[in-house]
Amino acid sequence: MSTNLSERMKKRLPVPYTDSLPEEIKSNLGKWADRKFHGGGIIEHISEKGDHLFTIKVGSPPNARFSSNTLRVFADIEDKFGIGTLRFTRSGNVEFISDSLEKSLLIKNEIEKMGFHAGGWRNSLWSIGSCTAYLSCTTAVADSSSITKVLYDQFGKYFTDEESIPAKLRISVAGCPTACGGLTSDIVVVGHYGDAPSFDPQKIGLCLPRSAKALEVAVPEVVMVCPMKCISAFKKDDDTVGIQINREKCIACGRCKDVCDYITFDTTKIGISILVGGKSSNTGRGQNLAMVLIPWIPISPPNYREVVAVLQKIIDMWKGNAVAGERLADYVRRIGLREFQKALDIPVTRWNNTEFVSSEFGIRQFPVR
Amino acid sequence: MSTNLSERMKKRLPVPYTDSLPEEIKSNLGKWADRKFHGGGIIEHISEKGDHLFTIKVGSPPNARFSSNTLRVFADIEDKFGIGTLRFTRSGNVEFISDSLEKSLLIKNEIEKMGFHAGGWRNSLWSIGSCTAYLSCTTAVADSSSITKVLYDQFGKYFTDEESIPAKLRISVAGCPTACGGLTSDIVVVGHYGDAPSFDPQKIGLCLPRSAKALEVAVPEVVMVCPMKCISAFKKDDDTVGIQINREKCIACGRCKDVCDYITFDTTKIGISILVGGKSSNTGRGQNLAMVLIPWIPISPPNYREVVAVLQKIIDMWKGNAVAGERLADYVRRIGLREFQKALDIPVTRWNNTEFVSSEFGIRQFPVR
Amino acid sequence: MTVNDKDIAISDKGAKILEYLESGKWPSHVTEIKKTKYPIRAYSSGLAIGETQWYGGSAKIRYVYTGFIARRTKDGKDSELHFRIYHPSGQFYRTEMLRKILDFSDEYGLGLIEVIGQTGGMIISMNPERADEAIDAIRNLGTDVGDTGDTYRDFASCVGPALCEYSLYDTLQARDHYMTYEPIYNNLSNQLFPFKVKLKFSGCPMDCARASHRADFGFIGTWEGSPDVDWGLLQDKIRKDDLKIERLIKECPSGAISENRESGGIKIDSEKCKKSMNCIRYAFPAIKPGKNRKVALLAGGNIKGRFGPKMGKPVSILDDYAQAKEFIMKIISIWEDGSPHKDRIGDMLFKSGFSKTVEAVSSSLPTEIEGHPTGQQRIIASAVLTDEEREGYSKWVDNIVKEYGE
Amino acid sequence: MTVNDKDIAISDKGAKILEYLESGKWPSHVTEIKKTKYPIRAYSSGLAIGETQWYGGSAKIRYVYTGFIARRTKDGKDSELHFRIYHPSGQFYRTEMLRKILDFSDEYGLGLIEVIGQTGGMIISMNPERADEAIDAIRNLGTDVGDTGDTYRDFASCVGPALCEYSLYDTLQARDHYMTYEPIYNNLSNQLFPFKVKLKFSGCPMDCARASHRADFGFIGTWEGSPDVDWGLLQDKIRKDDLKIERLIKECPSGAISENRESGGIKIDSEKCKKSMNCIRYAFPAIKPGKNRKVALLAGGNIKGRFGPKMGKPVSILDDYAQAKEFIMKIISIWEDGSPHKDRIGDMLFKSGFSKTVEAVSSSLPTEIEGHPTGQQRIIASAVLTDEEREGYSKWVDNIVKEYGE
Ligand code: SRM
Ligand code: SRM
Ligand code: SRM
Ligand code: SRM
Ligand code: SF4
Ligand code: SF4
Ligand code: SF4
Ligand code: SF4
Ligand code: SF4
Ligand code: SF4
Ligand code: SF4
Ligand code: SF4
Repeated sequence: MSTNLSERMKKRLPVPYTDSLPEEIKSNLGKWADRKFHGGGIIEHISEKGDHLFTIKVGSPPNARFSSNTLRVFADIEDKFGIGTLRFTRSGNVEFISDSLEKSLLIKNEIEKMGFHAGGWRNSLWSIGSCTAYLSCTTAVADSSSITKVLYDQFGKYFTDEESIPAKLRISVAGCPTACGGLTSDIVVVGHYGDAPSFDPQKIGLCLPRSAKALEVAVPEVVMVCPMKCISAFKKDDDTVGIQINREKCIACGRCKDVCDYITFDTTKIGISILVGGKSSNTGRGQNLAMVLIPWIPISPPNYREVVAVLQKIIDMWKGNAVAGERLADYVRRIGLREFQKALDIPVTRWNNTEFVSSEFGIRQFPVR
Repeated sequence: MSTNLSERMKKRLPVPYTDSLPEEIKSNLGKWADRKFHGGGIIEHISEKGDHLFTIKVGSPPNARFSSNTLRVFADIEDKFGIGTLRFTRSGNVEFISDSLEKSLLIKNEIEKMGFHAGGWRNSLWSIGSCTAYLSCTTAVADSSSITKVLYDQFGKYFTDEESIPAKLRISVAGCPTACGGLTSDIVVVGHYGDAPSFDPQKIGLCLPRSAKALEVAVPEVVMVCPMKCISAFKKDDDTVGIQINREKCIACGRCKDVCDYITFDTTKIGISILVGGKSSNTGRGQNLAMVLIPWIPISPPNYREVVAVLQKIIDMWKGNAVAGERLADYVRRIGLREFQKALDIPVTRWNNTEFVSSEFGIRQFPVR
Repeated sequence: MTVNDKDIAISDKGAKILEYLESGKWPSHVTEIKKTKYPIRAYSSGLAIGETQWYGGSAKIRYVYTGFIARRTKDGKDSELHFRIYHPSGQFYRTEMLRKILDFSDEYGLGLIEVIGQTGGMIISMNPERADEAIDAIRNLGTDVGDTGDTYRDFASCVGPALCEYSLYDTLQARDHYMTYEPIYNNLSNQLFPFKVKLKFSGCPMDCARASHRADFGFIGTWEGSPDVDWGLLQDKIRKDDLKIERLIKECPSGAISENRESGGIKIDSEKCKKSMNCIRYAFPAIKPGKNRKVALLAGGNIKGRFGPKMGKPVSILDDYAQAKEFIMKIISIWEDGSPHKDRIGDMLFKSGFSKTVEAVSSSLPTEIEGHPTGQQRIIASAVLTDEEREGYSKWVDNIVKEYGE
Repeated sequence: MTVNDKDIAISDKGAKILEYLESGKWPSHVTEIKKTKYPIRAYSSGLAIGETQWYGGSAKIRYVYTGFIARRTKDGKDSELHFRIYHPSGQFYRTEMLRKILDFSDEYGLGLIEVIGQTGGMIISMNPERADEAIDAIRNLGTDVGDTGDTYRDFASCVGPALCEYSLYDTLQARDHYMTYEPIYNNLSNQLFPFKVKLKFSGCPMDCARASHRADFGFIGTWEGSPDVDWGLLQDKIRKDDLKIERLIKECPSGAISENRESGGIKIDSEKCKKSMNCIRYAFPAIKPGKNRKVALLAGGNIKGRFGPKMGKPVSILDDYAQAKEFIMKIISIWEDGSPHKDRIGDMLFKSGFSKTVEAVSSSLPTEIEGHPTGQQRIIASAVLTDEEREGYSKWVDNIVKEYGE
């Protein structure tokens, strides 16, 4: 280790990025003039200089988790048939790069032998993004990785183009309402408690100031983070601090648990919510955050039959009714979430009902039906 | 005066309202079943009991200002031909009430002899609302009452149905950006300084704390009210308080002057802004605040030729292009303010350009043209 | 120019302007004012100089703190004082009563009246010397001064049931009800709020009282479901060619009306109707507001405040206007607690987040109002469900699971 | 059941679940993990119990404050630690370099890698014992740990010019540029902010980097005017029936495209085009992004924060991505000053009023971005005009006055 401490605090960044590029790309930077989609995950990139490169997109295991073993075999394959360069996509897939269609097909063949699949461009399932969840996350409610595995088993057919869909489909699965994958996917599956928290009366003290005097100068963090102001701290008779949770107002967001491990939830009420209509691309109707289609359904690991069935139902509805090229997000917005819910016969409660936005002053004022 | 002080602080309210109603109305409260518009400001109200009452709407002078003299004559006319009851409308007009069409026409005749006009229902100019301005207001910039007079002289033809317009038209004139008439009229004319304020360095002290020590505990009101945070207070060498005004950020809203008479503006730059597209009624496209069509034009009292010409231009454009029954506000929203501006060839600057609303997160993100 | 010359120049210019303002077809405020004791010099020199001549003044009225405004001119030569007086709800005056007010205005004032201000008061220009005794005189007439300062202002209502066939609730009684509601009534003289508070009452979505924008709390009559159709009358009108179905359909802004040969020619989709009143005003009384009457409660409207103009935003659909009292009191107490001077209630709601604040105190209100059905949907992934809700969703999902085999 | 029995039951149940997760067609994370030293018991018992087994842990890495996360299981039996490592922009690896990383992972870690996380880091599970020395080892490979804590996180860019024909600016260089910008670079180890800060760079409106939602500051390539049409190529495509004009017109969401027989079959209204890329992806390379290239700057996106999910909102249209530096630093300093822990930048903007705050510090930015042309117009009646602006309006009004006679 460096003996100079301030040196150790300085980060070593992998810049400039051009150092990591193979010559074939460096010399064509910004010069890509056209591309052809050959299906099965293969894109041919044609540069204005006349060069051709082929990328092969390979789907990752859930949470993009690989053993060093597997990646080493990937490197070998790439060295044999490619240009000696791999990349990881923004969405967790692996791209092999080669300089001919023939070699690309050989790469595809190799990875398929290993049990992997190539696919996922244009009108197909591009990826199912999963967060870490039970693999190392402290705030996970449901295990997104295993849900993702089951969903991929079922919907892999849309990735490999075995079955067609009207447009790009992007699914995200998150273990808790933090939703590390974000809300701009066509379908977002989010694990949550479905119930208000309690706490371990002994251990909760570890998240609170020792003496009630501290309350005079500061609000304990676990109180402060609650967006609904459900948690209040008070002075106990022995001058230590206690808290109370107002269960009526809670939305089970888990922010309190984010900052204190001794907040606990009744795990028998765990479920997942399903949101639809998100996208970040400006195509069609443009960007949109996903909206709550159904706020809660139970889950049954390890086959998660409820999640699989509901997602299949959603996709079938979309397949059956969308215009060609219309993303699920655009379709839902075209017909309206309400209509979509009606068509699926989903019960509507305060949780998946139309909501106000905090400062939507000035819209048409008489919405009573 | 009452000798009991707390008694004097108690208000004497004119309740219940039924005490002020004539029998003809009291007995028909809530029983009006139909109405007929006879033109010229006359409505026939038909009750389910079979009673008929007629109201005659008479336009008021600007700012609804009457001498007691004139009102006394009105009372005489009403006693002669009506049911002995007058009312003042929410928009400052006077309604005579009678029990036959014949008498209504007599009333109309009488008030016309006095120089007044009856009119203003359905597809017509209903009123031009004016605030007090130079008549007694301290923050007035332009004199709304005289502008209103000139506008009425020009547009009275739309009140009396001499000339037709596509739908209801409501105009408001305000002497300053406070806009006491509100922003839900089809056309809103607002006087403003068009420039940032200065202050009288001597007298400004009267609006500030005497000693700079006060700054440690409180922000002077004239500093606090500025929505753009343009005004700052500082300690002067002699321990009194001084202020500075950042002219760059000022929007000439006049809030500083609202709370301090010694804030001054350069009166040569006074002008009026014209907003269009406001309405409070839920008809057509529903309620809307008026939007800035043109942020400033000069004014030339007493004929205010610029204001008159521009408003005539706006009305002509509307008359020529609106669908029957379409209010100016609905028409502007249908074609978009931008198109409206284009059609009138109005220069667009940062002041009448499209604006963001503070929390409009999440709309289509690439509006560059 | 000497000071005197300048004064004369102003005075001449002013006189010419006044003259101009007395010409023209429309009744002139100048002509009216000239018949009164109002110091017209202050107005004409304002016009000549191009600047209002008024500064805040002061007045001696014992133990009365709201309802009048005192002015003096910048040169100190004139002063003026006016009363803002409560109209009875609806602003009806039997001529007898009106004459009493006119006498009052001549005796204690300048004989000049703004018959109704933008807020809703009757503004009577007074003789400052006699203002104190005038208070007692106006009270003897059964009304009072009010409507200024950081307190409840005059409330306003449309003419409603007194003359209007659309009226969906008694707007006049509603105004009386809130003006006399003790916690409000007891505060009419206090200036303890951060800023003013206004309530307005419109009987139907035409919103003749402008309750949607010019009131901190607006009440607007509405209904649930479709407009109410008298099929017989409607067919009559169609037969007589008084009414065109195409126009009905075309003018409905929500696409709720469609043709339907069987039931009288049209069909109205109650889910779609936005209460625009378009069909109603065209086909009245064959089409009327619906029978399931409600009152929409809006909050946060105002013209300026800290963040500029705002439309009021819907809070709830009431069964009865009186249901909003607790809610209003709670909102006001939050506002009173935490807001700086000149922040209107809408500003406070804007800063703290409208729905958050409103939801926190809306327990006393009936059904929550629904938003626009345009994508403004819930995006918060988590929820605390009741056992009932949980069961509902579980049942639904069981069916789906069955449909897709296990 | 004794404690031991319970443990065994959990372990059995866990094993069955793992087995299930290794079946099925898609590559299994469990199969991968089983090839590594990762304590799979922690995962399987989590699945069996239905609860994550991880609590926050602690680690000893000297003078390194961001970039790793330590965990321990609730029962104290296992611990884990992972590094979040900076990818080079674009995430390209020559196999030689990749093998070095794999060796590193085997030597100092568990041989398990999440190749790219949602933010953009490479997550390598470590052996906690060797974490300290591993820091030096990873640095020797030319990269480092980063991307945790209340500081700048890993920035992310789409593949941009390295492979994509749509790319409107160099997203990879942009990421390098901001990561190495001194005021940012110097803070990568400090946890002094109220919460995390993320920047994301997408080369075009497809937004493959999700810069519109998952970044406090998003940069998205765009252009001014119409898409760029190669008319010859377009006619070729039409002639060959590769392309249908009707589809082009139908798929344009802004109605900007219309038929035009003269000029190559279509006409594009530059004022209307919303940069949806629909025509471009369909007709490429006959239709390409426009030539007047710009970068849209968005602010305030995030997933949770205090007020829940937010889309980033457009702030400005830059000529060059580097133009946003001053603006970003100013916004961050306001946020740093006044925000409580766990308020993201979007929360601060939400609370303080987006446009107010943004306008106050946007002087360093070029043209202000335009909003939706839907009625969201200026409603503030007053304005401080420059003499030039005043002249423009005066001239305009003179014409109108002439038109209507004086
Ligand atoms: C590789 C990747 C960028 C990266 O830096 O890693 C990428 C690269 C391209 N994207 Fe993307 N997109 C990538 C993630 C995304 C995402 C983010 C995501 O999925 O999480 C989005 C937006 C998210 C969303 O769902 O809204 C995205 C929205 C698009 C779209 C718009 C699709 C639509 O219908 O809305 C296109 C255009 C299209 O498919 O026609 C597009 C098109 C492209 C193409 C294929 C350009 C084209 O059509 O000619 C780019 C190919 C470059 C190449 O060969 O490497 N890319 N693209 C990402 C691959 C993800 C993966 O592994 O599946
Ligand atoms: C008298 C008055 C209420 C009052 O309490 O004083 C009133 C009373 C009526 N209004 Fe109003 N409106 C009155 C101010 C308003 C206002 C406020 C304003 O103008 O400042 C509005 C909303 C403001 C706006 O511009 O959006 C208003 C929007 C309407 C509308 C909707 C017009 C539209 O096309 O959007 C109607 C319906 C119509 O005209 O077809 C309406 C219709 C009516 C009718 C004529 C009902 C009808 O059509 O059968 C009511 C007649 C009752 C009567 O005979 O006394 N009333 N009405 C107000 C007369 C003002 C005046 O002196 O001109
Ligand atoms: C007299 C009146 C105009 C008129 O001739 O109709 C009026 C006159 C003044 N208004 Fe107003 N406002 C009048 C109705 C309104 C309305 C209309 C309403 O209530 O429906 C509004 C908009 C609605 C609202 O409250 O938002 C209104 C919004 C204001 C404001 C901005 C309040 C805000 O939200 O920020 C101010 C400024 C202030 O109070 O600081 C203001 C201030 C003023 C002052 C007190 C300014 C001043 O100190 O000189 C004006 C006194 C003039 C005077 O003494 O001659 N006036 N003012 C109206 C009251 C008479 C009445 O009781 O009927
Ligand atoms: C590892 C990763 C998920 C993954 O497997 O891809 C992840 C994992 C965690 N995220 Fe995240 N987030 C990850 C990307 C994201 C993203 C995506 C992005 O950056 O584009 C987001 C949404 C974007 C955003 O910032 O808004 C995200 C929004 C959060 C939040 C909510 C932040 C907020 O706005 O309130 C939290 C909660 C917090 O920090 O308090 C959070 C918290 C967490 C914690 C630290 C929770 C905890 O203490 O256990 C998770 C640690 C899991 C672990 O150690 O195993 N994570 N997190 C991602 C980071 C790896 C990487 O560097 O690539
Ligand atoms: S979404 Fe929740 S469970 Fe998943 S990694 Fe993020 S914080 Fe953990
Ligand atoms: S789960 Fe969220 S809403 Fe409920 S108490 Fe915790 S922080 Fe508050
Ligand atoms: S709009 Fe301005 S000038 Fe007119 S009365 Fe109100 S405050 Fe005075
Ligand atoms: S006019 Fe308005 S913006 Fe300008 S300094 Fe005064 S209060 Fe501030
Ligand atoms: S608001 Fe409705 S009820 Fe009241 S007067 Fe106007 S039209 Fe009639
Ligand atoms: S009230 Fe308006 S929205 Fe409702 S049906 Fe009639 S026209 Fe349509
Ligand atoms: S955002 Fe645009 S430039 Fe970047 S990879 Fe996606 S399509 Fe290509
Ligand atoms: S980019 Fe999109 S909006 Fe623009 S012309 Fe093409 S299809 Fe239309």
